[in-house]
Parts: sequence; C-alpha cells; structure tokens
Amino acid sequence: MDFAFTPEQEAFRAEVRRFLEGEIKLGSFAPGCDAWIIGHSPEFSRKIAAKGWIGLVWPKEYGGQGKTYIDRLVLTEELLRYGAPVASHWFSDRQMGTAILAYGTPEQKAELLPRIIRAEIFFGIGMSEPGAGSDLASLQCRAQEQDDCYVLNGQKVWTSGAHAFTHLYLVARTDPDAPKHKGISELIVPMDLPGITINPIVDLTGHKHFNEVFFDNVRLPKKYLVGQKNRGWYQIASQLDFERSGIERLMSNYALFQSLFEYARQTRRDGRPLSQDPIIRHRLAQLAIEFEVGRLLIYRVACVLSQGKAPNFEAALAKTFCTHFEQKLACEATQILGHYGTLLASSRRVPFSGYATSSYLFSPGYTIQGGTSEILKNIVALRGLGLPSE
Amino acid sequence: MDFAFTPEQEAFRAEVRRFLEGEIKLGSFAPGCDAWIIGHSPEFSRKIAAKGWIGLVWPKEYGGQGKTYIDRLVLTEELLRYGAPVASHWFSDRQMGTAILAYGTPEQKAELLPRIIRAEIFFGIGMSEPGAGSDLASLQCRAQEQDDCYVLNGQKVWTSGAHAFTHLYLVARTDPDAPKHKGISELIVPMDLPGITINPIVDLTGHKHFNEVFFDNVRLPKKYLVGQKNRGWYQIASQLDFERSGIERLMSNYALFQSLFEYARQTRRDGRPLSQDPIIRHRLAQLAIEFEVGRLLIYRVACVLSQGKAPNFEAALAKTFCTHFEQKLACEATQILGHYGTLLASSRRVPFSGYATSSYLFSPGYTIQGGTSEILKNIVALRGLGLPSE
Amino acid sequence: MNFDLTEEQEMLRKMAKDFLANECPKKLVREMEVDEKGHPPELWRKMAELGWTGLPFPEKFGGGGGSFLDLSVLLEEMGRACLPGPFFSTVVLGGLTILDLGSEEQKKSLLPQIAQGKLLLTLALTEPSGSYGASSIECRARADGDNFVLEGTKLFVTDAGVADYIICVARTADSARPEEGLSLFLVDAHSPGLSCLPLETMAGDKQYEVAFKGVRVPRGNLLGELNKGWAGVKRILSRSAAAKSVEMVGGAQQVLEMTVQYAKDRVQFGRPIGSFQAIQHYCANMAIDVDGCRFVAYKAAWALSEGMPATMEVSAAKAWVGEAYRRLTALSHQIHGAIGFTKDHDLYLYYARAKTGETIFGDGDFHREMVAQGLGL
Amino acid sequence: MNFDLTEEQEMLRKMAKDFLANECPKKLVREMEVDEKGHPPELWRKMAELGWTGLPFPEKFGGGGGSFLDLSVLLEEMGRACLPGPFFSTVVLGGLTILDLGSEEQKKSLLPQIAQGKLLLTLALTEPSGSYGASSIECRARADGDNFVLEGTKLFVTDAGVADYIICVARTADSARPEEGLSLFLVDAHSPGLSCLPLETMAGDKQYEVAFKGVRVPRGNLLGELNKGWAGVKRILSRSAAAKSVEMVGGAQQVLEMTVQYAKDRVQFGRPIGSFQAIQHYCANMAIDVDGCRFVAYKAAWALSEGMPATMEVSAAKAWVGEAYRRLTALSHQIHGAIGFTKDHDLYLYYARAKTGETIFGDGDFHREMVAQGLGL
Repeated sequence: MDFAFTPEQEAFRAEVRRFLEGEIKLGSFAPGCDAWIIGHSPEFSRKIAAKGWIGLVWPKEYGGQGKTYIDRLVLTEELLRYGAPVASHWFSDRQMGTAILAYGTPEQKAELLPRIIRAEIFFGIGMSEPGAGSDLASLQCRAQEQDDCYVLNGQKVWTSGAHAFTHLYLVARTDPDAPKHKGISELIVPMDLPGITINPIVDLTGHKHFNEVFFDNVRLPKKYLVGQKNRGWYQIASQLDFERSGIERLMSNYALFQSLFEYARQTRRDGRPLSQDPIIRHRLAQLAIEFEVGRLLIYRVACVLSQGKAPNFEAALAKTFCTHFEQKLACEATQILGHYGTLLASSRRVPFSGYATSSYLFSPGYTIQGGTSEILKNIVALRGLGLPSE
Repeated sequence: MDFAFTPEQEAFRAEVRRFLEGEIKLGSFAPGCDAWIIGHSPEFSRKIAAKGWIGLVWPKEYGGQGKTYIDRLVLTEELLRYGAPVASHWFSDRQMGTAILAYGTPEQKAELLPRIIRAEIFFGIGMSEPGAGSDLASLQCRAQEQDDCYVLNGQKVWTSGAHAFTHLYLVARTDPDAPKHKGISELIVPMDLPGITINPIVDLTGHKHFNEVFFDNVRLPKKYLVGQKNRGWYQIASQLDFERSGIERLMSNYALFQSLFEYARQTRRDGRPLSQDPIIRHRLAQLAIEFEVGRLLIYRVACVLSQGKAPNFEAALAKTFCTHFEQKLACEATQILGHYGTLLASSRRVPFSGYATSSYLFSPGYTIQGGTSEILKNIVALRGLGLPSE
Repeated sequence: MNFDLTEEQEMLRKMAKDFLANECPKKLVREMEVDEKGHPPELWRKMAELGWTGLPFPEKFGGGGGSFLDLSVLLEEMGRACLPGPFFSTVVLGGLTILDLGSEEQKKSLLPQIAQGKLLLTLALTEPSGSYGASSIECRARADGDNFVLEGTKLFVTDAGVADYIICVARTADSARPEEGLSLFLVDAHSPGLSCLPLETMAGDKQYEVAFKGVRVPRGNLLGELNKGWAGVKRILSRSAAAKSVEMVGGAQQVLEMTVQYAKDRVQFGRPIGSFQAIQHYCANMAIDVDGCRFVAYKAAWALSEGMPATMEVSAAKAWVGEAYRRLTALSHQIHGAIGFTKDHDLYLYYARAKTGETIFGDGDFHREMVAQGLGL
Repeated sequence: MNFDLTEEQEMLRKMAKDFLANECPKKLVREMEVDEKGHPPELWRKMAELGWTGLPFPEKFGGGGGSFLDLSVLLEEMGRACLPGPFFSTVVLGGLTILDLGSEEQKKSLLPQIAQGKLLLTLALTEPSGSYGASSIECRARADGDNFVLEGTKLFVTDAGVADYIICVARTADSARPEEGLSLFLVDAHSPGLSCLPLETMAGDKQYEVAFKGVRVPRGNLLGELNKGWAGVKRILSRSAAAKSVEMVGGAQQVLEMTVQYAKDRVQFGRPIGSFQAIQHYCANMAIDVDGCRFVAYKAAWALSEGMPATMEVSAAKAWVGEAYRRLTALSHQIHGAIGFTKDHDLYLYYARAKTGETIFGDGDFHREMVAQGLGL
C-alpha cells in the first residue's frame, strides 16, 4: 500500500496549480461550485487542451498523453479544487473519448479523438428521457435506419449544457421490436444538424444548464453509429462507471468546503469565533473526516483504472458515499451560516459568494444524476455482493 | 386538542405512583430495564390485580374496570417509569384478553378473563417459528383435529418467558392444504399439558427469557380454539396492533434514560460535569426531544383506542419510531459513559446498575420483535399511505 | 388527552384549505417571489374579510376571539399553501406582541386596524450576528425629551418593505447582564432615518436590512416596560417558534401527499415506483416524520394557547420540526428524481421554505440548548 | 498511490486467516470469555513460533523486522477472528512502546523475550475519569533513592492479570501544564503493593482495575525521559488507535461477509431475504462502510509505518471506523433478525467488540476534537 503520490505526480500537481493560479490572476475565471457542470468556457478548455490535459490517459497516437489514471486524478482534483470552468470538455474527457476508444471505428477515432483533445469539439450526454430515468433501458427516442442515415425522432431531458456542446452522445432505440435492452444503440450527434431543438430547464438555483432536447426527423449519417447496432445497452455500462467514479462526485463544492472552514475561523458569533463553538467544531471535523473517506473511495477507483482494470461496483459505491457527503456539506454549511445560509448569491450581505445556498439548492440532484443512489445501491448489492435479484 | 390528562387521570397516576413507591420501599422490587419482558413476578402481578389494574379497560361483567385506554396509558406509563416487574401479566393484559373478548366463546370469556384479571393465569405468545419470522403466515406448527382434541406438533421459537407462563396463546396450522393465510387458527394452550418441552435461549445480555417451545403430540381439548377455525390470520391482525402500540416500545429503558441524565449532572470529567460538555448536552437534549415525539406518537394510538376505533398503521408507525429511539438511547448512553459503558451489570465500578450496557445488548431486539421495522414500514406504506404492493 | 381538532377548528381548516387552494395557487406564489411587495393586496383584503387578520385578538379589539390553537390551524394551511405575504409578520410578530405587551390604549388603537387588514407590521430583532441571544442586541435607543432616538442595523426583517410599523428591539441601558436594559419600540416605518434594503433569499420571502439612523420614536410608542423588554422578546420568540412549527407541519403534510401521489403515478421498470420497497420505506419515514412533527408542534401551540409557560414544548417542537421538515423535503427530492429538480416544480417551494423555517427563530442547536437548560443540564 | 497489499503481506494475511480459522474457532473465543487468563498458552506459543509476537521489532532484537503496516495485516485478521488474549497489549501497547521509548539496554533485554512469547506486557494509562487527556493522570510516582514509589489507581487495564510487566504512566512532577511532569515506568506486575481486580466487560476482554500502593520501581525501569513522558503517550495512543482501527476493519469485513451469506440463505415469503430491496440497500450500506473503514484505517497505519506524524490520519480513522463498525453490526442485527439475538450467534461477539472498539483509545467525539485542532479550528 502506498497512499502517497510519486514525486512526478506531485510535480505535475504543482504545475496544474501554478497554471490555475496564474489563470485566476489573469482573471480568466473565478473559482465556483459545480464548475465542471455549469462552467462552460470553450476558451478555457482550449487553454487546458494547449497544456495537453484533455485525453491525458489516451494513447499518444491520437494526441493523448498515455498517462495513468492516477495522473488524471491529480489533474481533475486540482481543476475541481480551484473550481475551474471545465464543463465544455469534461464529459468528452471523462467518458466519451473512452467510449470511442473502446467501440469506435478507426475512422471515428482518427476524426474525433484529436479534435476532442484539441478542444475543437465538445460532447454532451443524451441519456434520460421523460419516461426513462432510472429505468434507462425503457428509452423511446427512435433512430430509424433510412438509406445512409439514422433518422432521429424523440426527446431527451436533463441534458446538461446541451446548448453549449458541439456534439451529443446519444442512446436511442434502433430496434423497437426487440426486448428493451436489445434494441438500443449509441450514436454521435453533431448538434448543428437540422431538426434539433433545445429547451432550457430552470434548476433550483435559477441556472439553465439542464435542457430538453427534441429530435424531429434529424438525419444522422450512419458513420456516427458507435460500436454495434442494438448493443448499446451493453456498451454503455463501462461508460456509466466512468461517469460515476470521478472525484467531481466529491469535490463539486470544494469552494464551499474550503470557504466554510475559513468562515468558521474568522467569523465571531456570541463573543467567539464560530470555530470555537464545540458543536460547530464537531460538525466541521466530521465533514473533514467524511471528505477524507470519500476521497479514498474515489482514489481506489483510480487505482483500479490505473491497473488497466474496469471499475465495477466500486464506482457505484464511491458515488453513493460522496454525493451523500456533498448534500451533507450543503446542509451543514447552511445551518452553520444560519440566516446567512438562506441568502442567494445575488443578495447583499451574502457570505462567500452564496456558495452555501447555491449548493443547498443544487445538491438534491447529486444523488439522482448519473445514477440514483437507489440504483447504485442495487448495483453494489447485486454486482458487488452477489445478492439475488428479486 | 388537549394534551393534558384530566384531574381524575392525574389522581389515578398519583395513586399508581404512591403504590409503586410504596412497593419499592417495601423491597418488593427494584426498578429495572425491560421489566415488562423479563421481570416475572406472579406475586407482584397479584398485587397489581388486587388494585384492579389488570384488565382495566375490560367490561365490568368479567371483573374489568371498564376504564378508557387513556387510563390504561397512565397506568402502563407509570409501571414502566418505575420499571416494575409486570412481565407475568403483561401480554394477557395487553393483547390476549382483548383477543378473547373479541373472538372468544362466552365460556372462554367467563372462564379465562376473570382468572387473568385476578392474576391466576398468565399468557405468553407463541407465534414465531424457525422458518416463520417476518413471514409469520408460513408457520408450520400443526394442530390436527383428532376426536375432541387438537393434536399439536411442531416448534415455536423466541417465545418470551415461556417457562413463566401458565398458558400460551398459540397460532398453529389447522389446514395444511389451504393457502398459507387460510389454514391458521388461534389456540389457547395450558402449559401443563403433557408433551410440551421448553428450551431456553440465552440472549445477548445473558438472560434466558427467550425460549424454544416444542410440541410433541400435545392433546389440546377443542374448547381452546379461539374464534373461527382457519381464520386465525385475520383475527390476529388487531392483536398485533395492540402488541405494537404500547408505551413499552418507548419506555423499556426508562431507568436508563433517567439515570443517564442524573449521571451527566453529577459526574465530572475533565474538570466539569458531563452535562456541561456541549456535545453531551446536545446529545441528551436530542434524546429528550425524541422521547417526547415518541411519547406523542404512542399517546395518539391510545386516543384512537379510547374512541373505540382500532389502531392500524398508527401502531406500526409508533413502534418503528420508538424502538429506534430505544436503540439510539442505548447507543448514546454507552458512548457518553465511555469505558464505563462497556462494563456488565455484574462488574465492579459499573455505573447505575449497568443499565446502559444491558440496554445496548438488549436493544437490537426492539426493532425485530413484535414486527421488524421493515415489515412495519411496509405496513405504513401500504395500509397507511396506500402505496401499491410489489 | 385528545389529538383531534374541535369541529369549529376542522371547519376553519377546511375553509382555509379550500380558500387558499383557490386564491393562492402556486402560480401566485411564484409571482410573489419576484414581486416587490410580495403579496397581492386583493388577497390580503379577502383574508381580512374572512376575519383571519384578527382571528387571535379579543372581540373587544375587533378580533375574532380565537385562540392561539385556532390561529395554528390557519397557519398550518398557510404553510401547506406556501402563502406569500405579511400574515405571519403582521399577526404573529406584530399583533400578538401588541396584545401581549401593549398598553390598553395601544391595543385599542392598533389591533382593530390590524384585524381590518389596514395595518401591516413586522419585528426587527435580529442583528448582523444572526443569533437570538440577548447579547446580540447592539441597536441602541437613547431618550431625548419626549422621544427615543434609535441607532443601529437590523437584519432579516421580514416584510419590512410593506410594514406600516416595525417593532424594534433596542438597548436602552447598559448592564452587566445582556438581558437587562432592552426595550421594544413601535416604530413608524416611514420615519425619517429609517431605511430598508432588500435581501434576496432562497424562499423568496421578503427580508430586509433595516437601518436606523437617528430615528425618533415618541415615548408613547414604547411597548411594554422600559429596560425590561427581554422577557417579552422571549415570549415573542416562543410564540413565533411555535407558530412557525405548525406552519411547517402544513408544508410537510403537503410534501408527503404530493410525494406519495407521485410514487403511485410514476412508472419505471414497468411498475409504479411506489411499489419498490426502497421508495415505500422512504415514504414511511416521511409519514412518521409528518405525524411526529404534527403532534409535537401542536402540543407546543396548545400549551401556549392554554397560557402555560411552554418553553420546553416550544423548543422541542422547533428543534424537531425544523430538522424533520428539511429531512423530509430532501427525501421527497430523492423520490421525485430529476423531475423535482426544476424551479417549475412545486417541491422547490417547500425545499426552500424548509431550510428557512429551520433557521428562523432558532435552529435545532439553539433549541436543543434551550431544552438542555430546561432539563437542568 | 496503491491500495493493494504487497505479495508478502497477502501471504501473511492468508496464512493468518487460515491459522486463526483453525486455531481460533469461535468456540475457543467463547471459552476464553469466561477463562480467567483469557487465552490458551498453547495458542500463544504457536503465534510466537510463527513470529507474530516479534513481527514489528527489528531483527537485532529478535524480531521479524516487519513494518507497522505488516503488523496491521495481522491485526486485521485477528479482528476478523476475534482473537482472545494479550497480543495487542503485549505487542502494540508493550513492545512497540519499548521500541519507541526504551533505552538500548531495555530493548535488548525485553524485546527478544517478547518476540519469543516469553513476556506479556500491558499499559496502565486510563484512570477513573475514563478520559485520555493529560490532566486525567493523577497517579503519582515520587523518587525515593534508587526507586520510584507509585501511588494511584488505573482502570480498564487490559490483560493486567496475565502481564509480566505493566507500563504505567504517572505524574512525577507538578506543573501548570498537565502535559508536563509525566513519566512512564516499566513495573513488574508482581511487585508488592500492586493489585489487580478484574472488571467484567461485554466483550469478555480481560480488563482490570490496577491499584498501586507504594509500589517500588527501580530507576532503571523508567521508560524514556523523566517528566517528559506525554509526547510518548501521545505516540502510544496514536499507534494504538490506528492498530485498533485496522483490527476493527477485520471484524467489519467478517460481519459483512456473514450477513450477506445469511441474506442469501434465509428464505421468507418464498424468496431469499437478500432479494428484498430494503435488505439489499442495508447490505450496500455495510459494504460502503467496510470499504471506507478499510481505506481510512490503512491510510493511518501506512502513515505511521512511513514514520509520518499521522495525527490527522489516525484521528480520522479512529473516529470513522469506531462509529461505522458499530453502525454496521447494528445493521447486521437487523438483517439477521431474531436469530442473531442469542449469545450463541457469532454476531454477538462482533457487536460487543464494536462498542468496545469505539470507546478505547478515544471515541468519535475525542478524535473529532483532535481533527478540529489539526485543522486549526
């Protein structure tokens, strides 16, 4: 066992930090919560790309760096620590590129991976539908073969940042007559095709990064099919593990976490710093401990990946724990702030940029998106522990 | 709404208290935890009977007092507060007499109720079997009609205090060919019949009040059938509500609850009374609040009963909450006691009679016996909220 | 021992529920979140006509002669409906304070106007420390002839923007004990030197920062005894915490109902999600919490209604209900899944109010400390 | 970053697991609960032969030259097996303390004997206050010629009844700061004036009240520097808390495995109870806790093994693992239902040890305070 990073990894971390601090000084971004979901900045992503930090673990032949998943962990941990606006390339880097590497044709790899790595194209995910949430396999969005195209009709929903992506990684039904798990395919959809309409959904914080996406006879050339037709359900599983295992499930609100401790040290209430209130000390220490436990659960997944193995229930397990932590953080932070914890970011008198309130309003989604905690616990029980299904 | 007791009820409460304090002074018992389960004292039960406090709510024609369920609440609350040894008559008073009143023949009522009320006979409950726990309806204990008897064969388990009761209220299978819910009957079994063997089970605290009870061709006269043959499953439901709704689900450890507060006030650690430690204050206050919430949930059931209505999901709901409280109490108490919370009652240096340790060891059973919390939550969801079954 | 409402109270509840379902749909609630006033005057007029704004005042002051328990029934339904506007501020914080502390003359002049819906009030208690202890009051009032002159800043003053009068708690004398030397003043909200700056909150309630700069208040507007205001403030806090608790019960009840309905309607994996044991147990947990909240909150309201001291009952209620309501809205979010994660969904309204309700008039930690003191710890 | 054990450690683990499965069945564990000594000398001899009692000592002292991490692997399996006896006391509390604080001469004379299984040790730290702060040490040692004379009472001294030496922490000088003036002594357990009275505990571990009445200890038995013992005690507590944490991980792992197996085997309503979603989610919660415990505990052990200060790592581990293990055994009880509610069921052993493990060397509250201090709160 070794819980330390290598000197090379530490040096890499220092390099990432220097870069990000430099960018903050330049005013290229201000640290924020949930920046990996809502912080879209193609310009910033291009800076990241210029550093070679997109596709860090991908093969060099496509422009990747061939580094390990531990290196990627170091990178993503720092990007999250600084709340950098990395949403544009996040999904591509986390799971789409990996899916293309696993199932794409040589042409797809050659065409798409270098462009992802150069931050020329950005991928979103089109999975959920109004009738297909946890029960993803019941999705109804149709992709019907017609000549040299798939004709797309239907609706996706809760599509993060749909307006900001150049491409959507879509799961659609290619065989309506097959059993529901056996008629699904994965497709890449350029967002500039005619027939795509995007309707924003306003989330609890007032942001509009979730969307409904409608497809009305969208003609998608067949070359955009990824992997085997009708095998999408089986291809998607590993992608979901990537979706669930990243340290963004723990550190979405790192800006809040850090600010809260600072606030508790510096703010006096009833004649002493908040941090001297034994109940608040206790709450903060417990948060710090849970953060540490969550971090280790995520590190473990990176270790599994770095050994070339696929994470399985470990990703489900880590996401369940960590997203619960994020909700608890939001809840404790707003409680410690008291009245101040009800003020919106836009309000006068709001402490540390309203992170606490934003986080309280955004955090219900953490245990839902990317697999609800219930589905994930089912996975841990069935796949991880071998319990019998119903 | 009225959360107060009437002056008559308060006077009754005072009378019960005077009596119990008198008995303690006389040395007839020492207050203890779980005394309603493990405190068997036919002698003490006869004193209670002499006061007219068994069958308080039953009709006067059988020797009862015809009082309300609120009166009974007052009585039971005080018996539990003082940890009086009332196990011998508890089940009879709580649910068996009521079941006989509801389903018994006139002869059964005339024979059994006055004897229960006079503390001449004591009933235990024979429900669980090795293969029939939560799934009670799968019970296998057989009662086969033969001449003027039912011939009993099979096994019961977790039978509280079987050795100490004169009668067992048994659920047994009278029709092995019917669907499982439709072949069950309720029977009264005098424990002195030939063919009954009792094997004690040692619980976590070292007590032996749980038992296995074996029936080997026990010949039970038919007059001991209660209600309709093969309708036992349907008769038993209301009995279970009585089993679950009493304030013993909250106050089994009242001696611990009370002692813990006293201990915290009087014990100094690190230079101040434990009660001045903000974390401990917080924990104790929360316990007090949860106790109050639990008490109200139980009082509500008594109110329902006192209006002549049957409690339903309300009993399941109250038991779930209150038994959880009891476990939390044990857990918090042992934690506050620290090292002292690991000492057995028999040890030197043990604080307040080892209530905390005993309670920690006994409390896992609270959320299991009388209906597991999972079964009870199913009931709340299905019966109370009308959610669809699987 | 009786857990039922009286027949009259049941009628009041039903009437209130129906009225609010019609007159206060969620569309209105959302509109009022971004409305400067925060309530439609027309609705206020109707509530006054129904006698709600005067419900808990004696008939001789133009009120309905109702009890605090009657008022609680109304508040519960207001919580269910997420009623916007200054009812709580005017009636609970304002009117009941005047009824408690005011002189006969003050009551005669003000309570009938409140009952008629002509006067809006609020309370300015909290200061930048955000806490509820006596030592947090730094706002000062010094005597100057026939006036007192107020200096200081109050925060989180609900509905200050529409209030006609603001009851301000200020320090009128120095003392070693922070509980001594406090007084309450009925301040004309349009006094020179008084300014209101809006705060923006997640529940869209109308909170303000109120600055007092040399605000002159006539001696006659002193509420209660000079320098002995703290006992009155404690009673205000007690009433408000109990009132907020029953209001939250209404919200919790509504969240339970809408969640159970959704669990019955929403189909995944070919069956209603409410048929999954995990969802069933979540719903059961919510039902347990709703009942617990209801009883503990109403017991506090009942005790106050009966004129009992009720400190323990109120603190138990506020500590429990505040946290349970928040817990319950979080569970509801989990059951609703993504669909609840938009501002257009009603759940948002309750989720935000649960957090606000948990904080205002003392959170769980605050009231646990009250309970600890009450227990002699 | 590597979460795997080395090949050698995996071998050690497998060997330990197999050995203990054979040599330390639950029957033995139960027998030892009521045995006065608390362990079978034969088993001790075998463990010594395997090199376990000397594992973490340098080879020059007759040890195996293993690291603290190697020792942790062994402790985890001991926790899984509920190994009775004085291994923890002798090796972790005794041997490692001598290795840390002892003079070269003390190490030479004692460590080989420990390694050979010929010497049993324990630590007498806790006093009637039951807490772990320096101010709780009231036991005194005054110099008297070539001796120190000990007076005082120690509580919860594990295995004192079989120990040959008891390391006693005593106050040797008065000081304004309670951390100053403390010293450690290696006390012959058979010294005149030393008496051991057994305490009875739920886990059946052998704890004692040890009274020192004018117990004379030669100056040469001072461990470490006079009056400067507290830093050493803190290191003892750190090692012990980490060691206890990995030991608890072994228990937690075993509880998870037996519970999952039971959920697969036990049929109710015509299906294995492990097919019910409520049970599945309980098991998932347990699995999450086991993994969390494992990593946080091993990180602490690793940090100590690497010679890092590790205060934060150890306190995070002990606070988390203590509470998680207890939570996990409670969940296991719920899944086992009535069948787990007898002393004959193995679950009892873990349930009791989880509670004891939560308390010893500081509970969650204690270690959260350590973490708070470490965070500069």
